[in-house]
Amino acid sequence: MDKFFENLTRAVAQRSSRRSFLSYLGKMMLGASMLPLLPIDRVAATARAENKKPNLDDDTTCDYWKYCAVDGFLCSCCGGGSHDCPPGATPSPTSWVGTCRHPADGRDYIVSYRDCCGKTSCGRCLCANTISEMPLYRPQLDSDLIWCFGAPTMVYHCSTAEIVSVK
Amino acid sequence: MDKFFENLTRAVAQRSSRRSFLSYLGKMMLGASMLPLLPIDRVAATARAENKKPNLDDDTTCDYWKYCAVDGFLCSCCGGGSHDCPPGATPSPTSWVGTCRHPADGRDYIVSYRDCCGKTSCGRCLCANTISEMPLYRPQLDSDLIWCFGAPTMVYHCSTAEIVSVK
Amino acid sequence: MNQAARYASTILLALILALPTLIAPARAQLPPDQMITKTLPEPAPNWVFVLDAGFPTTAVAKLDIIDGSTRTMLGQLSGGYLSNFDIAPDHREMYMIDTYYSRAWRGTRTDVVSIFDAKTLNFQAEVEIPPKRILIVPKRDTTAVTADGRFLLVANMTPATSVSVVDLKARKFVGEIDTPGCVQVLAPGNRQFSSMCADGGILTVTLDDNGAAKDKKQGKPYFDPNKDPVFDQPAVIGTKAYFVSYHGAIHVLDLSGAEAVAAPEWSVLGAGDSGWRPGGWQTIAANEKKGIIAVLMHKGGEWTHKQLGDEVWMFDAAKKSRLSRIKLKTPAYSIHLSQGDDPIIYALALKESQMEEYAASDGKYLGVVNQLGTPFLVSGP
Amino acid sequence: MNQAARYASTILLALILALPTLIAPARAQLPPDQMITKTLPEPAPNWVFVLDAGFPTTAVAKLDIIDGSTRTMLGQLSGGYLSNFDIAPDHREMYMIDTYYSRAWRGTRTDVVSIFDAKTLNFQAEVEIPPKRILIVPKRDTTAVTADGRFLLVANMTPATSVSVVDLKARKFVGEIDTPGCVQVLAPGNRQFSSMCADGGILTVTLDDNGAAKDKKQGKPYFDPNKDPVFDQPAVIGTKAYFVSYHGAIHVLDLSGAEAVAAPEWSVLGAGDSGWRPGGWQTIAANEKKGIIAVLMHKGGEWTHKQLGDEVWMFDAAKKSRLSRIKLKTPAYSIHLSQGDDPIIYALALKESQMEEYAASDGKYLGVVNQLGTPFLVSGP
Repeated sequence: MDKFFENLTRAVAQRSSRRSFLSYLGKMMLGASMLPLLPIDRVAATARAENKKPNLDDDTTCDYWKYCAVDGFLCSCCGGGSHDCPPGATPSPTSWVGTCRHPADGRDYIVSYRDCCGKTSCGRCLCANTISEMPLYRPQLDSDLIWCFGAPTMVYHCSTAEIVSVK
Repeated sequence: MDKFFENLTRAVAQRSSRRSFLSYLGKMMLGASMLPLLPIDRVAATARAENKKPNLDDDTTCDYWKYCAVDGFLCSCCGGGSHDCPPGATPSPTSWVGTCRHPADGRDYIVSYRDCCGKTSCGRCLCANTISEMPLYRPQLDSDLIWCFGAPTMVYHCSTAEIVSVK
Repeated sequence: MNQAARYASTILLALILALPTLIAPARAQLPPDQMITKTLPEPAPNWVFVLDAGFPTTAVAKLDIIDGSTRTMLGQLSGGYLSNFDIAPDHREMYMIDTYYSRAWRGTRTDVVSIFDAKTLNFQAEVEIPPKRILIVPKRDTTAVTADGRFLLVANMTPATSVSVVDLKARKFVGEIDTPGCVQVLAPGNRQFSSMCADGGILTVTLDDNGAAKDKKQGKPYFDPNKDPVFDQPAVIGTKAYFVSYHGAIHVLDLSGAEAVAAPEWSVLGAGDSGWRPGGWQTIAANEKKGIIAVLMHKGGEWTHKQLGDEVWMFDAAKKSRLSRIKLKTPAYSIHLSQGDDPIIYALALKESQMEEYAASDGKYLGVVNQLGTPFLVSGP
Repeated sequence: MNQAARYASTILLALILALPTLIAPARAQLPPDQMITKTLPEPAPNWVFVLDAGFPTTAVAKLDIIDGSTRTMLGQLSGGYLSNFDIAPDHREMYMIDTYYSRAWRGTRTDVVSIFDAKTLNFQAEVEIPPKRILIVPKRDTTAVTADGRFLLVANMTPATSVSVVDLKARKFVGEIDTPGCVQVLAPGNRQFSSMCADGGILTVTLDDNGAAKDKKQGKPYFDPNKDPVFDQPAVIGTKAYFVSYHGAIHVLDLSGAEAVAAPEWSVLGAGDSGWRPGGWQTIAANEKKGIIAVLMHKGGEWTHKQLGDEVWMFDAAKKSRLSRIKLKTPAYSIHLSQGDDPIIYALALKESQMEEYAASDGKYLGVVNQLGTPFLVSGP
């Protein structure tokens, strides 16, 4: 399986060198919900327990429900939205992930924390929610990394939280 | 006289492009004290009136006597001294000037505020003393300029205050 | 499944975009988000541009585009070392005038005009200019765009003073014009610019259609820098430049002709105003339509010209009389007036990293935009 | 004399260096200052290196060199985007491992190792490496120098993981070694390095004399990241790496062999310590000579692993027993122990931009160094 991981990440690295990388992603047919989600499953269980009174209304605050594992400057405060990049910034095709419980419908959603890249740090609304966050040897759960792999530049601008699916 | 000014500054600009600029300065035979010092004379007169209780002991504070017109990060807090650059920084051959009264001997000294250049901002001990400071159309008295003309790079690190002569 | 497989599967997940067609909802639930990059509408009169110098480093400047009516951040532009900002008069493009070193603090210096689409904020092109632009704590008039949007002018200092001319239509540097003893660029017309000279005079340079100097006229001193220097950041509205001096004199210069023409000077200080002075960074703002001038004021002695302002004093420009004194919640370093019919006063509180807004008409506090880094300059479309 | 002449004369003055022989004192007075650039002595045991990430921009990192005995700033190194720092074992050179973009935030990415003379802090040379280094909020072990000072290792992530090898003697990049599923570089020996793997194992790579991989051995998991992950910034002293986990387990690994060897794990929590956890950024420090370990502790629940520490708990490494609890004046994010006989605890208070010092022996507060920007990492010579 190491080889598989290696091949995958190599492929990303190679595509990253081309501007057409983003268009490739539309063709990716990865059935995410069918994949076993460990260790995220396990992590999320704890995350739920710790997640205190998230809000449903204000996506410019750190306790907005989708932001349970966000780490960085909120794009909502930078001209973007909770899942939109500010003008001129590029959504990263790669991200770290978390699981947040919606306080109204009670469901757990897989949330993709995608950085907007290609501009210097927005500098507004810094959040450092660490629920389910893991060290660097588990990079997919490490929010301290610059998650701009595959974007035109590795310069970090702000962070978004995008619902991928219900769990 | 405009031509003279132009030639002088052009000469500086040309020399600046060579690393040997600093060595040239040693050969400059400008009798500063013999030149009429207007408008600095006039400015200094006011400066003296405004200068409140300078200290003689601590060159890491903004009210140290030589710093009456300093504007920037004190090199004394960055590994340098009141008239020394921190390791690895280059003294600028150019500077802005001020006149500070020594609180003990009562004399007025011409002080050359020379930036240390070639490193990013030190970031410590920011002082913004504005006595005798003039707008940009009087550049020699404008401390907001990056005074690294003639240094290897125009990147500002910190500021010093060097006694040039008694007035 | 072993650890490596789990690791691989989660990496896969990390690479997934929200593709609603692929992830069909099994039951009623929130749909997947569709990530987009936003774009901007046409600039409104109450938009405001705030330049964050990025202190203490100043290696990477940032321009905040803010809707002053709603006090929301609309977007940002990135810049370089002590960059300056301009916008095309037709609002189609924005410009950052930048200095970069190949290794941030060492290596080769490159000065460029970076051109951005004003709707998408996408970087469009760069025009390299001589690596001579004035490097200073950001000042508005170190660059300017001519009224017709054709030329962008960049003030240089090496310390010899000159102006680089960029043809924005052709997107190329076209030449350098010497301006000995005079600095900055005020460009109220299409084929001319003005610079401020050490003696208190104004140099007017007339350009030909290729951006070369056709004529230079240095007007007599308009004020005496030895007695009462004017701040070097006038409010420039249309063809008029509104200067205020260290001691509160107002000098209005009409820059439309081949030589600047001064209106009679007057003072912002009346009887009983003793001890008050203008001060800060951008100390004066004007709205020509409404005929009003705003000056940032504080109480202080000689050489307190950079002290933060506690109040904004509003004046009727024609009557030369004060309309009101507006107390600021937070002392400000720079002010600006929007150019609409109901102007807003924008006041940058540098240390608090914020911009406060007040109604120019009655001084009412309207609100604040915070977390703006080290905001030095404020301007409008 | 006209204005221009005055202007010219003052510009002349502005160009004058202090040349005592030219400006002969007419009467008793202070002599002109002689401006020099300082140099540094040999690093002392209580010197401390603080990496300022330059938040929020992070485009220009800064390394502060501080004498911990006197709490004075000795000098600084400049860096680039999220740079890391290392020092040669013989203290003759210092290294910043940098990323630069040709236009700060756009253009071409270049990764380099910048080499500085440790006495003058002058930039000496750069070695270009593949533009793949891990870009992350600074972490100590994203780079390492081998014990003999020959090779500098740079951990990469694209997100594929590998390690770039720089020959410091030849001053050139010699190759890249794949480390699939494993990241970071711990380099206690001369011809090997260790990386931490996703499953809790350690990959040991043995190098030949040219810096190429001769052997790779991935040890069995030493801990279970799913149950209790260890922080990824161990204290590495000599050939030993001291790890602490989210829940307070101490894992000491000897990295000197071809495969890592673990000592029995133990916990920093005793009876009555319930609710306390390690947390922050650099959460553990060690002094091997004195046989002591320091752990940054706070009271908090699950996933509070980045909460600032209110206390430093000192342990006898051999006895696995607590020596003392030291209350910090200001909660800290990162800690370090000096390696001398009377170790100092250095504690970075990130939000306050300062470093506090305490005696490891009795917890006595020694003083503070302030105005350090956004200090994330602390290390010693």
